[in-house]
Amino acid sequence: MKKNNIFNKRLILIMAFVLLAGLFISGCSNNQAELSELSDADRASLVDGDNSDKGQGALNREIIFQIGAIQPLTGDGAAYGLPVQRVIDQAVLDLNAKWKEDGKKLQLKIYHEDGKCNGKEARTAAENLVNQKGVNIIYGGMCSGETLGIAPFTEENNVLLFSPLSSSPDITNSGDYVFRNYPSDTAQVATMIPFIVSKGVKTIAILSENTDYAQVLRAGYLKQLPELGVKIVADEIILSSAKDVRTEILKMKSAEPDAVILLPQTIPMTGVFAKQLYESNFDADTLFFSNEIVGLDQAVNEFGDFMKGYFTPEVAFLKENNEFSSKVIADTECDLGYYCASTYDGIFLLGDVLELCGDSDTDCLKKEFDALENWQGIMTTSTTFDENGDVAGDFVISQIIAGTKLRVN
Amino acid sequence: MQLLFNSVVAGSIYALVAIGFSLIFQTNRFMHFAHGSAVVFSAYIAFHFFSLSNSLLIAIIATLILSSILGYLMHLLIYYPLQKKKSSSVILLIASFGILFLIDNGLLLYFGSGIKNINYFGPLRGMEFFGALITKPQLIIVLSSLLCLIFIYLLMTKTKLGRNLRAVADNNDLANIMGIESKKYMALSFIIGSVLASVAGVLIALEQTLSINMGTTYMIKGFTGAIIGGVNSVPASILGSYIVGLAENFGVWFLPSQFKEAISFILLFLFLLYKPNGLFGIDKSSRK
Amino acid sequence: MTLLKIHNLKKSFGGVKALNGCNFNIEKNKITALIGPNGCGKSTLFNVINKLEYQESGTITFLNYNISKIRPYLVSELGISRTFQYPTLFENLTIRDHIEMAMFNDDQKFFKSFFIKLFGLKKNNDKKIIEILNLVGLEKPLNTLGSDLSYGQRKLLDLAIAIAHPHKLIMLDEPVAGINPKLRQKIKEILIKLKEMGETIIVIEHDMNFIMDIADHVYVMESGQNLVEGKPKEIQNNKKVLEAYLGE
Amino acid sequence: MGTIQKNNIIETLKDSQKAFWLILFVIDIIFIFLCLQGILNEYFAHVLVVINIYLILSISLNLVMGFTGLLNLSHIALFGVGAYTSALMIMNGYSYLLSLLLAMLLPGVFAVLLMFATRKLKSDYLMLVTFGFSFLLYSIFISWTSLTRGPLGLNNIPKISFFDFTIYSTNQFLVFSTIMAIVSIIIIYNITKSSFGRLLQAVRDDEISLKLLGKNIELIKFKAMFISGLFAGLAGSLFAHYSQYIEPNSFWIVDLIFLLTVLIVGGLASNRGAVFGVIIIMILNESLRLLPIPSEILGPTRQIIYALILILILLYRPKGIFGRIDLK
Repeated sequence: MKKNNIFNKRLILIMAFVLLAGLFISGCSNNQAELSELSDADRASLVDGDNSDKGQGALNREIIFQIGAIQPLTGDGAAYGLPVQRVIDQAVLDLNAKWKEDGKKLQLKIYHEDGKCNGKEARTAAENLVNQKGVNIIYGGMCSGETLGIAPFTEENNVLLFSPLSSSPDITNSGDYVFRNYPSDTAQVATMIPFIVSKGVKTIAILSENTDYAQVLRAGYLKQLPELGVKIVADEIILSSAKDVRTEILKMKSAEPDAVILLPQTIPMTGVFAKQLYESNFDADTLFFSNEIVGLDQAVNEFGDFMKGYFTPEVAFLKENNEFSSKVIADTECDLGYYCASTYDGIFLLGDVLELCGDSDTDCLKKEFDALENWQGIMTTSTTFDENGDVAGDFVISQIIAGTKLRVN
Repeated sequence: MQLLFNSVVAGSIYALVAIGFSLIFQTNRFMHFAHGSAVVFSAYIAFHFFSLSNSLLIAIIATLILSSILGYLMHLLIYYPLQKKKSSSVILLIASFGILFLIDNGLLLYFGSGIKNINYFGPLRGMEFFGALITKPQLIIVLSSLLCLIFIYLLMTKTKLGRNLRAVADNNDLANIMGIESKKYMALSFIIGSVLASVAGVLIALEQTLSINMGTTYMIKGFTGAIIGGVNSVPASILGSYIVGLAENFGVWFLPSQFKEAISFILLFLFLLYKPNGLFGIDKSSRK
Repeated sequence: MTLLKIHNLKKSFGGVKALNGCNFNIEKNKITALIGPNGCGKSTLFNVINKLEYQESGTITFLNYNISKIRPYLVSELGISRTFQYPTLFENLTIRDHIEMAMFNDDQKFFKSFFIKLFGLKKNNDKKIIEILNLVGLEKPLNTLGSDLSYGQRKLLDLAIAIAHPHKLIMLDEPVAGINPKLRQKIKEILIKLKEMGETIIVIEHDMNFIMDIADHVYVMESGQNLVEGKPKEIQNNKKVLEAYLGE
Repeated sequence: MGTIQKNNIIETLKDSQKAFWLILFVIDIIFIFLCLQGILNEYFAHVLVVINIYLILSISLNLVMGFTGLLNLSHIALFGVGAYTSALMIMNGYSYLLSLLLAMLLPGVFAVLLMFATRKLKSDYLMLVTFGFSFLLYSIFISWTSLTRGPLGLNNIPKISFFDFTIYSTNQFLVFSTIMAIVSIIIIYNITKSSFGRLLQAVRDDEISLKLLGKNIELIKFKAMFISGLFAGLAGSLFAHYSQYIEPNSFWIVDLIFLLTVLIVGGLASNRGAVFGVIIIMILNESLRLLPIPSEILGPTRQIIYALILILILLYRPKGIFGRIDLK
């Protein structure tokens, strides 16, 4: 009897496996059927109904555009992914409402996938979105790792990859179907360096978080500052999981720098840096320059009193005190500052381009993206893509005094 | 001098985590990896109750109660059934990974990933103290953790309960034969471990901003401290944690700072190879 | 001709002096018995010879090799095989595996054993295995697992392994402890048969009449030292032995 | 009557290991054929390639952990060493075959060094040391920015090309990786069934009595670790050239847990278990994507479901599906 029941147990398990595999295969195949029928109808309507308002009524059926979104919903990157997800959902709702208002029979459908801030996971998610759900546009790769993980795949299948968040310079040359509406970090360094030099700083210390965004900025400063006669006296790199940086700050303080550049990536790290710098009693005239802090407003009201006198760059084309954008940020509790705006507007930018090209012909989409000339967003001023898909953007520097931001240049 | 003080502060938090880890390791003979998330859980609970009631006392009491319940449930629902089936330490390790996933993602769902920060003390400059800068929360950390360490030490050595706990730790089957109900004491080790983790959690919440994934970092630091000191005895893992604090801070002073994590692990690696029982640990046949 | 010579062996665990300068000469083709009260260092002596534990001082020479400081597996390669008081077998391996591993040592050569398996050149030596099992009187199918054997059968398999392993000396650690009389008699016959086949055997045992029947030479030990040695009959009524054994 | 017939058909399926491998091989070939014909789209090819890569990893870890009883948690770090070595070598112009060779040898040597350092430790402590070793390699991956570009990772890793034939599309890579996986299974299957494999299991069951049979235990352990290191390197190189982008955090805790889960669910000390474990966990992961979960709680809920399933399996089937032994 004993031999038999072990065997039955194993038999049940094998049956379960077959069932699971069946679910897995059937689950996918029905998506495919629905997809193929959509693309030809979609093409027909677009040829004649080319964005004239009511369309010649050739097809009064609504056209549904599909895009996929990949962002880190769990793990370390969740601090970005979850707010971004909320902003995307809000933007899709607003876009669909706007289209309904203008009488256009268009609708945007979005599939979310978890990239876990890891190239391998993002790649599998992208494969699922493109091949199973038939999506031709991927909005995402919020972590640079995700975008770089997806890029080889999207390049091969010429799927459009549009990322509002990842900043690593590697993305610039990772393919011509890759676009991002976040200015690459070199622009930020280029704006800050003349400003730092103008403040007559001779010796400087750099405190940076060991993540892709912060390390790129650090590399920029390390290369360009010595050329302008500014000596780097301390260079401390902090792992993003560290919570206690007092010893590194002590090391910097003992080098008596005229100024400190601090390069945190996330708001928690901004808090750690600012708080512990403040507690280390740097002498009054030391200047503090920070990088474009993700979610500057949130950081200011959270750690404002620790960040007295910080000079922080901001992306220039953020529309000033526009009550609409503050409403959006409030609804979605998006604490990522400029990122909320770029994600929100990215959806609308996609909406405009989709109206022209539909969501299956990525070459047309690519052409439209390149052709964009300072596109006016709702929360961002003008966006134009240069030849390798980056956005030229300049930064404006403001100083934080008594908890509020004052424009400086 | 400031270096020394920084190490002591860091060491005290690691010590709280390390004792919990080594207590659980002794009585249950496996690496309780979800201990880190017990720290994170209690930090978030402290934040939650603090933002509700705005009084630190209520927050602390709530955290202690809830984290001991968490510890007990972890043991009762998952570890004890596994131990009853005599499953090996690898299976228990994977179960602890499973719990780590559960707690981290549960917190992520409930609290979202926004910024949590108990601004209890507001901005304050470091106070001069023998030439070293100390802030009030740091002082509280050191004092309260020393208090806990002494309390635990007394509990373990002086009380009957402590004696039984050590008996179960030393030889589970023998303890059973002598009438000590090992299940109760194993559960107790989880509860005490989790309460210690919650003390660490509250202290971290006071002093720093919270993030979901800091659990693993503290787990690894506590784990290193416990191993270096000697995972078999509680006082040894306390000293081990302070050594980790010292090694990290002094190491960073001399080496480039991004190797901070690597330093503590090179230390762990060397200790495990040449002194697997740790500096003060008693020989628990780690060698064949 | 002495096969194994032990001279002034000392070994202590912490304060306890397990072996306190004992000397033995084991003659070839003889059964030498080793008796003494519990804790007099018998098993420790075996462990030291097998290098499971290393002695503090004293020398052990086997076939004029000095084996005081060598690795355990070299001791057994020289030709000393041993059984255990409580045999621990390979729970998940079959009887055939146990014997084959004892017989051949070429399975350590990775490539050779890999290609033998790959091209199926494995020669079938069941015949030899069955021969040894019959010698020991263990009638069990060759593919029974170690975990499915009773205590008595494990003892017999342990003995079979010791015999199968190419050896010049067999050390038996209480071969008949906890064995029913019928099996005990069978083991006695086996040992006598082995002696006739030219084997040299050292036996540790408490059962006096078992020793008396088969031993050619007897050493009596007490708290790590030689007490007395001689023919079994001389030992039987020796005053000191009775006192050490029965007197307490 | 019916049940008896059913029983003996399935009895042959259960008893003869060959039947399992035959059926698996047939299913595999059908899937590949479907992918190549384009009936199943590239997503399946991708999933199959990932299964192949992790399959090589899991059977090589099973060789050490299941058969030889060494609780080695450093396998994922060796996988990383293989990936980084292969990527860096190719990016500096070496031929693929040379870099593959080194990408296999280096982890093998690391494994042996690790084994040499821990030869005296008992299983629990061996687990701790190998876990420490993994973290050490992870912090080297992330901190040695001059070599591995730290958190930026290495991107644009060229595809595999040897004798002027480049493996371009995912389908081609699928065929290549399947061949590699099948060759690895054959090799490791034969090792475990050979007399050397029997020795490995003896080391797991009772080292002392094996020592007394004149076997050099340490040499056997070194050989076992070296072989498993080789295959970890092979898997690493395949992974690097397939995904063309590697970063430190895909060689750390999350993947370590995945590997351990695969072995425990599949069953230790059985090659069928390791292979079956990878397939079932990968399908579980992918089918979680099909569950209709509202998008805002999508990420965390999937992880919670995965963790719950993992714990349930541990509670009710600790030996795994094909497992024969329970690690002491």
